[in-house]
Amino acid sequence: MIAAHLPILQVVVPLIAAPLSVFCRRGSTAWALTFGVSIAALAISMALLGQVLDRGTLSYELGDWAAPWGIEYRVDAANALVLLIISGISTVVLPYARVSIAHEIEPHNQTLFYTCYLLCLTGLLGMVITGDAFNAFVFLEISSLSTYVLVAMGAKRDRRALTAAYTYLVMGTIGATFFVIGVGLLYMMTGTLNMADLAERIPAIGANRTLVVAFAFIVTGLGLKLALFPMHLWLPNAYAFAPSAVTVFLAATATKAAVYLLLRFLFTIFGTTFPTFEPTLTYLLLPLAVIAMFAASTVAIFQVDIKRMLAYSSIAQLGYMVLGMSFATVTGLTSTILHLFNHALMKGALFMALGAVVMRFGDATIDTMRGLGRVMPWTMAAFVAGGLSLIGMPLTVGFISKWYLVAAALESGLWPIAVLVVASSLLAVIYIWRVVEAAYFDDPPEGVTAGEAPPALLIPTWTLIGANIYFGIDASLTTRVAGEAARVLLGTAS
Amino acid sequence: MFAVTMAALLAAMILALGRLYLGPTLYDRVLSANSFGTKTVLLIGVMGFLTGRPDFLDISLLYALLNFIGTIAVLKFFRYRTLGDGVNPDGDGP
Amino acid sequence: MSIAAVIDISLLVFLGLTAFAILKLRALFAVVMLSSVFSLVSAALLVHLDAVDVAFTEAAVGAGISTVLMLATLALTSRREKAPTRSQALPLIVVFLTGLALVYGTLDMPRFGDPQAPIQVHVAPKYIADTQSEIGIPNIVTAVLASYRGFDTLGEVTVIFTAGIGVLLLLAGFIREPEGLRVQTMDHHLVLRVVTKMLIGPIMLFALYVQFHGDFGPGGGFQAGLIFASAFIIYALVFGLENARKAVPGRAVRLLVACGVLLYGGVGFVSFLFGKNYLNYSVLGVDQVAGQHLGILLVEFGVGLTVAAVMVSTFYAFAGQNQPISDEDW
Amino acid sequence: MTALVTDAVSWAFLASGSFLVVVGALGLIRMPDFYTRLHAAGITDTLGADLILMGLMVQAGFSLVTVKLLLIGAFLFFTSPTSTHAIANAALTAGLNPRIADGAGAGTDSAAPEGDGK
Amino acid sequence: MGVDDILGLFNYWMVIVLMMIGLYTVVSRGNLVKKIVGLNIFQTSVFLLYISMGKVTGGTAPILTGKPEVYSNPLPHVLILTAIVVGVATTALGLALVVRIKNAYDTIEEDEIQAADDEKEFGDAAAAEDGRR
Repeated sequence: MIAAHLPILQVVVPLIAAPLSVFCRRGSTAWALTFGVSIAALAISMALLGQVLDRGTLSYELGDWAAPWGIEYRVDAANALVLLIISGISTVVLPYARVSIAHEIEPHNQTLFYTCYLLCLTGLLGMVITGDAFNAFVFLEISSLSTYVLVAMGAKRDRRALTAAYTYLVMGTIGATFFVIGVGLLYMMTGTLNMADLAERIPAIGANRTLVVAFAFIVTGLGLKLALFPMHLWLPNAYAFAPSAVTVFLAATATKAAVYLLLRFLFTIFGTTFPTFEPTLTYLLLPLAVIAMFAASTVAIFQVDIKRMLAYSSIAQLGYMVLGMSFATVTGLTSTILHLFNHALMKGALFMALGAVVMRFGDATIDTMRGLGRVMPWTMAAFVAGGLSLIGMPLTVGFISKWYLVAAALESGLWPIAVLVVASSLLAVIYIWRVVEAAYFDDPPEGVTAGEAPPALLIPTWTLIGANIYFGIDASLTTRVAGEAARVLLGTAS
Repeated sequence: MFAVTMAALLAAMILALGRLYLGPTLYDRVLSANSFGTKTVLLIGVMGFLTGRPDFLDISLLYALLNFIGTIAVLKFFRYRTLGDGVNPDGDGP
Repeated sequence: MSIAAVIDISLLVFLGLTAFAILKLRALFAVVMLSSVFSLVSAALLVHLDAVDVAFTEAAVGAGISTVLMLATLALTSRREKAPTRSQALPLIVVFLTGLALVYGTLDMPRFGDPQAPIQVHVAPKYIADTQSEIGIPNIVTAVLASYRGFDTLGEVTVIFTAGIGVLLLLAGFIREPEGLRVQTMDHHLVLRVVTKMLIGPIMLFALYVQFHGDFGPGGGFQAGLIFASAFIIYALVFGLENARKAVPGRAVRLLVACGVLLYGGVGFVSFLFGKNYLNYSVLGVDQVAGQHLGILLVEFGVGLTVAAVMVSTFYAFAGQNQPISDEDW
Repeated sequence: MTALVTDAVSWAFLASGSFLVVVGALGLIRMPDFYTRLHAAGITDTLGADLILMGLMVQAGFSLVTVKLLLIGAFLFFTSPTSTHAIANAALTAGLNPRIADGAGAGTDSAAPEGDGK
Repeated sequence: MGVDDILGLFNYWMVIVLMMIGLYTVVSRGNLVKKIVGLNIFQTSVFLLYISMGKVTGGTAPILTGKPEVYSNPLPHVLILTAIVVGVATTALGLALVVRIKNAYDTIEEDEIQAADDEKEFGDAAAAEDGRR
């Protein structure tokens, strides 16, 4: 009986747990509730992935009202994978967060912090799983509002977290409102909000100026939400000044959900036959992605604060995803969806390692990292492993996504793009090497005794690194799901 | 007939808005915002009758009740510089 | 040019004037007053566009909550805005291009009020035709809000819950008792105290009327919650925050915020027990219509509870700041 | 026949009510000093509103709508004078003195705390 | 573009003008409270776009009166009731952040905050906010 209600349980379990956590007296009980719910969400998303792989697209009508009238949940290979990423990362982050948050947040705020964390998890899961355009906006807002508060919680360590949260709020709300205008114009021309229904009715209307403007507004709105190159100004400060555990969770999941939503709108709702689909992808998204890869990587090289450096590297990695998407081929989409998964593992591990450094020294600038190879050997080893994966060394997940991206570029005959992808990986080598050199070849400032991070931080970091390497070697599961998702999105499903 | 009343109310609202924009002292602004609210109560009431669905008077009933909250909040804001129970920094009690 | 068109255009011009004045005026206090006027006029326009529930909500928000919150913020920050120093060229270009794109988009739109527009033909007719038979309440907006698209409203309650928790997280740590002399403000305003004491009763009664009348006329959980919270805000303004805290302690409000969302989510879970999909109210009653009635009533009550609790706790958080204000800000 | 009478009566109420509202608004603009504007605003709040509501009540006859109109009238009857009183009290305690003679009076508009001109 | 076309679309054009005034206030002004008010105007005008989409000439409010009548479309009203809640939530959070920024920086003007940050950037790095309290 439960198996039939899995899609709604995925969102409602964390949603109900959020108000329940307000009743918890101490932070630790709130953490226990959050961790239990996160494990349940992971189990549900695994079961959903299983059901999708053998039964194809699932559909769940809320309140038993038929599709275009009521709200409908549609789960296919694409969002099943993203659901797995979000709940998986959340389950790994929580044991890490218990120690890191106890260190960085005032005790009386911790209970409500976990409530906000649960709401962010609910928003992300709800946004990814829904099959209704306006419902996606509502859950997009739930995740955004809780993210603004989570980022602002970093104010105990550095007051700039407040201005970072404020800028993120203003730009995020403008992005969300652009998205609503786009959905409104779509609704005006088709009369329906259900994504599958939209996908049928839009081609029927043909070339229509209102639909073209709706397309532009949705792409701009979601571009702002996923920090596409010219609209990325809010991301570096938000990731740098947020509490470490929050940065880990956001870097690994928040922008991924926005990338998924963009994929869903571009490929399922508008479809490749939409008049402005081809020109936008080749003349707008492709160049922006390439600029993002190079500009963000070069800026990352000159950053003092390592967290900001990794934030800029995230913008570059998002450029890879958008690049894969802009080829509009099965391999291109597979590389994008693969990179969603792999990037979550890479960035999660890197930011966790940095969180351990921040917990020990208060900040993570380049001179704090000096001589860290000896002071915190395990943490730095994890950082190096994550860095290698970011560069795309063989035997790591980074290599798999780079491989598919280059393959997609060559397949579409754009060999200069393939060269650019490899070139930008070299930039990644430079900014990773900068940290490695400071950590292993400089001696630590005097008076700094060897003091490894507590196991509660190390174990989750090394699980992510382990996953990095495992999925680097045996990538059959991820590539199969990503390939299936790409085919579903392109409508050439089996 | 309702249209005539509508026109009169709209004209009155324009004049009230003028005073709100020109108002030299802040109390002029508070006064014009308050009278603007009362006129909206009447406008929505007459509009309900104009469109033949008079049972929308709940909204004007709402405004009749809540309109003076804004006024009280503004006055407390200027008199005591806080909406809570804060003490006046320069200590001149009420 | 019928009367309706004249009213439409004049109210829209009104809004344009107010918005332009808000942009130009640098006195923050006047901007707050103008923004409350802006919501007044937009409520009137919404009534004229037949959106009665939305006008009700806009009026309750504009008159009650947003003015008071902005004033509470102004009480803690400076009153004048500095002249803009950066060049205004780039924002102007960006805004102008967006506006141009939107106008370009309107060219193929169905004309205003066109009965054959796609949205009047595709999904909406079923709501208008089947509400009486399937759900049995006159107010179609409440029927669609609570039942057909009930999950959207659960998302809405979660959004207002997030805002409540967020404001508590951000400001709760900064609430402090006013140091030194405890000034009982507004205690000499005899007229105000008498009238407020007289009006709080009817305001709360009106809130309950709006809550349970939501099925038949304009109204519903969200509007009722706002009006209920306005009654408490008026009491706190006139009789002092301390008495308001004695009446409704902050801790209790914080728990009430959670109860509303739990009630709404819980109603959904009940339909699991009967094997139906989430938020299917037909199982609650003896037949479908009775079940829908009960479901909508419970759900609207959950919304009202959460909204009232969030607004009261937000007002406590803002009004309880008591930051000493340096004079040059003033 | 009675329909004609009620229409005529309600039309009379509405016309006088709206005339008074416009007069009040004009007064709000033309009056020289804050306190005189209080009087002008008072006209619209009290008589202007009541006449228009009376006109609507006559039009609505004996129904729930008339009860609502009575309630609106009652609440306006309580809230308008209170807010006018509150504004006047606040203005007076803040030092805005009414202008006694033409130009000779001490507290003209300028004396009050500057109401944030543009 | 016949007269009825212009008349038919005038409502939308006025709403677009409102949207752009709101967006301009958010983008160009430096005062944090003014930005929130601008955001409010921008969102309210999007609500007006949705509602004026649903209006049918000669239609009445979507509340059944038993008599056969033309009703305006109820769906945009439902969407906007949710969107107004989102607007209120964003305003409340934005204002709470403005209050916290005022506590931390003692100003709510963007350029003054930027100056304080730059000066601190090159000054000592840490000095967390509660050092000030």
